[in-house]
Amino acid sequence: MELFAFVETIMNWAAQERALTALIIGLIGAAILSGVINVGAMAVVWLERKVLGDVQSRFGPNRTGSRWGILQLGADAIKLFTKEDIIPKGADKQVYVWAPIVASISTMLVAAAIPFGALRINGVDYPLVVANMDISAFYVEAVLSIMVVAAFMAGFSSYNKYSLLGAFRGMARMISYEVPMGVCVIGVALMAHSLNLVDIVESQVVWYAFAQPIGFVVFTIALITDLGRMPFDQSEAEEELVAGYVTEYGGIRWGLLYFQEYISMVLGSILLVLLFLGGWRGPSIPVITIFSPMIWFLMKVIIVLVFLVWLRASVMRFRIDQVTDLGWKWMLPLSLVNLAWAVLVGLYLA
Amino acid sequence: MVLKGMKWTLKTAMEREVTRLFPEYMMPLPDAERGIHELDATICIGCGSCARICPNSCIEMVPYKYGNPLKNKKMVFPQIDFGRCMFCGLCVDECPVSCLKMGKKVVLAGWNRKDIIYSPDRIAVKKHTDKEVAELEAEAKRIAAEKKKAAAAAAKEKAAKAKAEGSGAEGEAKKPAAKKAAAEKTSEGGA
Amino acid sequence: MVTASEVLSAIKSAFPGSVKEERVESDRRLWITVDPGKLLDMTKFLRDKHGFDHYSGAAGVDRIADNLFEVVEILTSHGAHQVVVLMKVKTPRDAPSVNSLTGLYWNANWYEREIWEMYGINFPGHPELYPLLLPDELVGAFPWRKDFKGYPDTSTGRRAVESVTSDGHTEFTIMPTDKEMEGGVFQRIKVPNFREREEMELGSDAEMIMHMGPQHAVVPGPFLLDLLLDGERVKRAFLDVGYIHKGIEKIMENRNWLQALVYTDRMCYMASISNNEAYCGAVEKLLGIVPTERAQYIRVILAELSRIQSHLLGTAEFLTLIASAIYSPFMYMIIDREDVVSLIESVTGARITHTFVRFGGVRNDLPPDFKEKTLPVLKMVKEKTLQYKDLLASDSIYKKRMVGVGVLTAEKAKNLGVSGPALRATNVAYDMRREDPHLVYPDLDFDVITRTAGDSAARVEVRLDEILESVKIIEQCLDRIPEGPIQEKLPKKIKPEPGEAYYRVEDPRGEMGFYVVSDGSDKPYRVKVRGPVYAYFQALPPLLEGAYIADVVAIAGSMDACTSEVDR
Amino acid sequence: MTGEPLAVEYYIPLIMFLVMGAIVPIAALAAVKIISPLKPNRRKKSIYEGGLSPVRDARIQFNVQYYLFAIVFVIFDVEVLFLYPWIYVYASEIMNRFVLLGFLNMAVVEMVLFIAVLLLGLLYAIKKEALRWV
Repeated sequence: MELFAFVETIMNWAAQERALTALIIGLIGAAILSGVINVGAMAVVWLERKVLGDVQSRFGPNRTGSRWGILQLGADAIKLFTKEDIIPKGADKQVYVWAPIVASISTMLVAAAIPFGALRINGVDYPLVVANMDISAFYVEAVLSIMVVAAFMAGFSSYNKYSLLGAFRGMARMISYEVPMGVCVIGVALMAHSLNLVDIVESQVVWYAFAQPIGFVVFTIALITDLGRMPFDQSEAEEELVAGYVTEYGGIRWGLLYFQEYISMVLGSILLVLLFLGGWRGPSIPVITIFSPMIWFLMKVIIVLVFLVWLRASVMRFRIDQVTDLGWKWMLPLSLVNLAWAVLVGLYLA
Repeated sequence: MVLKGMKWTLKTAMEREVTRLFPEYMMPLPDAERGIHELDATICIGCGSCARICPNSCIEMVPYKYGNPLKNKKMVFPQIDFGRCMFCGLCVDECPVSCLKMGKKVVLAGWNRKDIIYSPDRIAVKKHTDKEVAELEAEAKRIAAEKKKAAAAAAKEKAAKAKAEGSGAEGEAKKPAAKKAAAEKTSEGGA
Repeated sequence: MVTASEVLSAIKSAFPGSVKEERVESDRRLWITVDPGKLLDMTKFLRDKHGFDHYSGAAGVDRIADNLFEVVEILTSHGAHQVVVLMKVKTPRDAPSVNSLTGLYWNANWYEREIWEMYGINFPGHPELYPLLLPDELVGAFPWRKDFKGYPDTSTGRRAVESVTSDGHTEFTIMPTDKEMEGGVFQRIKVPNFREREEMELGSDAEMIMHMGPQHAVVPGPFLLDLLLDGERVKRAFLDVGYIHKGIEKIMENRNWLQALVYTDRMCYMASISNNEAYCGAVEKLLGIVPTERAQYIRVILAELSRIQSHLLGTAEFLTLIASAIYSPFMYMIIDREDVVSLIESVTGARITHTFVRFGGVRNDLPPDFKEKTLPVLKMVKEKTLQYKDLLASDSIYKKRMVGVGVLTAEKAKNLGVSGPALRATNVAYDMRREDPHLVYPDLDFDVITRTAGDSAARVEVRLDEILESVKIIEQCLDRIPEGPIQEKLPKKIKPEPGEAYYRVEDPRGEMGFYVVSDGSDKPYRVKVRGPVYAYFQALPPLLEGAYIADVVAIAGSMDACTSEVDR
Repeated sequence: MTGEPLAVEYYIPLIMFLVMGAIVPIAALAAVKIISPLKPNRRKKSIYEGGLSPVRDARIQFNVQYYLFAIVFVIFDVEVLFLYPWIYVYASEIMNRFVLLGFLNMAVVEMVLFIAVLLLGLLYAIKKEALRWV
C-alpha cells in the first residue's frame, strides 16, 4: 500500500506545472553537466600529463596540437573509438559489459548533487547545483563509493588473476577508508548544522580545514584512497598486477573506465573544496563580481587537482596490508578524535 | 615522511626540462662516436679485411665505380647491411689503410630492410669523379702495361738467368695458387 | 695466507693418488684433475677443512678428440683465503656421469642442470634434473656437444615448419628431422615439464598460481616467475628462465678470438665493460701478455664509470617497482645516468655496448679533455647520490616497505651463492677487486661497502654507497694515470697456446668469471661465463617464500637482476 | 503522505542523471560497434597473464579473511549511519533538556558509549588479527 501511495503522490505531483519545469531543468542540467564534467576530466588528463612532465624534467604532450599538446586527448579518443572491441573468453559477459556503465552512472549521480560553483548577484551567491538536496553531503559520500562496485564488477568478471586481486584490493581499500571518511563528513556537518553542501559552504566563515585540521587530513587521505591515486593505487599497481581490474579491458571499454576515474577525481577534488576549503567563498573581484565565486572555486579545485598529481609523482606506493592497517588503526581512531573535537566545538564553544 | 620527495619534485618542476625534442635538437656527439660508417673510396684497397672480421657478416664487397683503380685492383668496396650491423667497430680497427671510419651520423631509418643496406656510394664521404676515374684507369692501364713490359723483361732476364743457373722459378709459381685458395676460403666464411 | 700450492699439498696428503693432473698457475689458481670417485670426498674435505665455502660454478667441456667430457668445478672461499680451485673431472663420452655436488653446495643445482641439458652429462644425486634453459623440443638434443649439427640438422637445410592455425595465425614449429628420429641422434628425454611440476604443488582450491612474466612489468627481461598464492601471500615461487637464451657461449666457439669479444657486450648491456674486461683478461692470461699501464688505468676508469651508471639504473628500476614508473626520482636517476653514459661514450664511442677492451689494451685513448669533463660529472654524481640516500632514508613509506623485507642472513646468502651487493649487504666483504686483484686495483684506495641488515633496503644502500666509492676510485685514477701506449704488442694472428684460464672481475652485480679454453686454433674451444645474475636468480625462489605479492616485486627489484645475462 | 515532504523535485533530476550516465557509455559502445573493425579470434580473446596461458582458472575460493574484513566494515558503516541522524538530534531543543551535571549532553553521552563499545570491538578484531591482510 505504501508503494501505491507513493505512486499516487508522484502522479499528483506530475499533474502540477512544476513537474514540467523540474523535468526540463533536470534534463538540461544533466546534458550540460555531463558535457562539462567530461570536458573537465579531459582537461585533467591533459593537466596530469603536463604536470607529471614538468615534475620529471620532461615536456609531456608536445606534438599533437602545438607545443602544448592540447589535441593529444582528441587523438587518444580517436584511437580508442577505432580500436577493436573484444570481450575476453571466459569473462562473465553481462557483468563485464555493465561495469563501465555502472561506473559512468555512479559519477553522474555524484555530479547531480554537487554544486559546481556559484554566481554572485547583488552580493548573494546563487549556487549552481541541479539537485539541491537537504542531505547532499551524505548522498554524495554514499554514491561516490559505487565507483568501487564498478571496479569490483570489472575485476571480478574478467576471469583474470591480476584483475581478481586488483578487485579484492580495491574493495578492501574502500572498506577500510569508507568509515573514517564518513565520520569526517559528520564532523563537518556537525559544525555546519546541516548536511546540505550549499549550507556547508555558506557556513564556512573559517575554512573547516582550519577548524578541523585532523578531519581535513583524514578526509584527504581517505579521498585519495577512494579515488585510487598514489600512494594508494594498489588495485592497479602496474608493477605487480599489470593494470589491476582493467587488465582485460581494451579499447573504448577501457577508455570509459579510465575516464570515469578522472571524472571521479574531479568530483572528489570538488568535494574536498566544498567541505573543507570554503567552496566558492572569497572576496569579490571587481568588474567580474558575478563570476568571482566561480573563479575562487575553480582555482581551489585546480590547486587540489595539481596537488593530487604532484603527490603521485613524489611518493611511493604502500603495500595493501599497510593500507588497510593504516585505515583501521590510525584513520578510524583519528576520525573519531576529530568528531569529538567537532562535538566540543560545535556544542559548547560555538 | 615523504615531504623531502615532494620538495624535490616541486623544485624540479620549476627548473627547465632536460629532454631534447629529438629531430629538432640532436644531442652533441663525441669525436669517438661509432655511428654510420664513412668510407674514403679514394684510398680503399678492397682487401676485404672488414668483411672478414665482421662478426655478423654484414659487410659485403661489391663493385663500385668511383674508387681508385690504382689501389683497388678489383674495384670492390664494402657495402654494409645496417640491419645486421651492431656498430662494434672491429671493421674500422682492422682496416689496414684506415679508409673506413665511423662517423657522427647516427640516424638510420628506412621503409624496409633494403633501405638500410648502404651501398659504397652511400657511405662514401670521399670519392673520385668520373673524369678522375677515367684518368686513374688510364694511369692504371699505363702502369699495368709498364709492369707487363717490366715483367716480361724480368722474365726474359730470369729465363736467361735460369738458363744459366738451373730451375729456380718453381717457388714463384706456387704463390698465386696459395693465394687463390685462401680467397676461396674467406668467401666461404663470409657466406 | 693460504696459497694454491699449500692447498694442493693438503689435498695430495689427504687423498694420495687421486690427483691425476695438477697445475699451480699462481698463488691464487690451482688446476687439478681428480679421480671421479673421489670428487665428493675431496670437495667435502676442501669445504670443511680449508674454507672453500663458495661454489662458484661449473663448466662442461666436450673433449671430443679424447672421447671425454670434462666437468670443471670452480671452488673458492668467501674471504678465508683467495685460492680458486678448478677441479676437473673426466668422464667417458658414451656414458657420461659425474656425482652431483648439490648435497654439499645448494647452488650447484642450476649449474649442473645446465650441463646436463647442454651436454647430456648425468648427475647422480641431483634432486631435480630438469631442463632449465632449453625449450621442450630441444631437450635431448644436447646442443653444446661439439658434434651437434644444429637443430634441426642444418646440413639437411630444414628449418622451422610453417603452419597456419584455424584462426588464421601463422605458427612455427621446430620438428626433428626424419634422419634424426630414425638415427636415434634425437632422443627425447621424458621429464615433467615446468607446468606439470608446478601443478603438482597446487593444493586447496583457495590457492592459485599466478604468472609474473615472461611479459610482465616486474621483470627486467623475459623470464617466468610463477607464484603459488594463498590470498596474497606467496607459498612457493617457481622460476623458469631461458626465454631469450642466445647461446652466446656456443656462438663464441664459432667466432675467432676477437670477434667473440663482441658477444660479451651483449650478455648484459649494463655491465658490458666488465664483461669485456673479464673475457679479455682470460684471453690475456692465455696469450701471456699484460696490458700496458695506461690501458689498465683506462679500463679501471671505465669499469667504475660503468658501475656508477649500472647502479644508478638498477636503483631507478628498483624504485619503479615499489613506487611506479611515475615516481620522479626514477627519472632523476636516469637523467644523472645520462651524463655518466655520455662520458663513457666520449671514450668508447658507444653508449651501452662498448666493445672497448682489447687483448693487451683498449680500443681508444682517453680524449684530451677527459679529466676536465669528468670531474664535474663526478661531483654531480656524488652530490646527487648523497641526496638520494637522504631521500630514501627520510621516506617513511620506503622504510615501511623495504626494511626487514627479503632478509638474507650471511649464512643463507653464502649458501645460496649470491655475490655482489646482495652478499655485501649481509656483512660479507666479498669483492673481486680485493679477492682476485686485477688491473691496478691493488694500488687504489677504496673500501668494500658492507651493511649488516641484509634486507632490500640494505642492498640498495650498498649500491648507492658503491657509487661513492667508484667516484673515489676514478678520481684517484685520473690523478695517477701515466702517459704511454694504450695497446701492448700483439701477435699478428691471435692464436693462444692450448690451455685454459679463469679470470674473474667484479661486475656491478657481483662475481663475473670467464673460463676460457684454447686448443691452439684461432677460435676459442670453450667459453664458460659464470655470471652473477645467474646466481641471484637461482636464489630468488627460496627468498620469496612467505612474502606478499608487493614484496615479491620489491625483493626481485632490489636484486637488480638482468635476464639477458642469465640467458646468455 | 503528501506531496511536499518527499521533495520530488530533487529526485527527478537524479533520474535524469542516471539515464544520462547510462546513455553516454552505451552511445560510445554503439559508435565503436559502427566504426571499429571486429575480427576476433582465439588469441585475441584469450586472457592476458604474462603472455602465457594461465595455470587453472581465476575463479578460486576466496580466503575467509576477506569476509572478516567485510563484516567489520558492515558493523562500522552502521555506526556511521547512526551518526547521521544523530547530527540533527544532538543539538536540538529536546536534547538540551536532558543534560547531566549541567553540561553533559545526554545525546553525546549516549553516542560516546555507543562508539566506545564499537571501539572495543575494533580492538578485539585487531587483537585477533581479523584485520590482517592475507
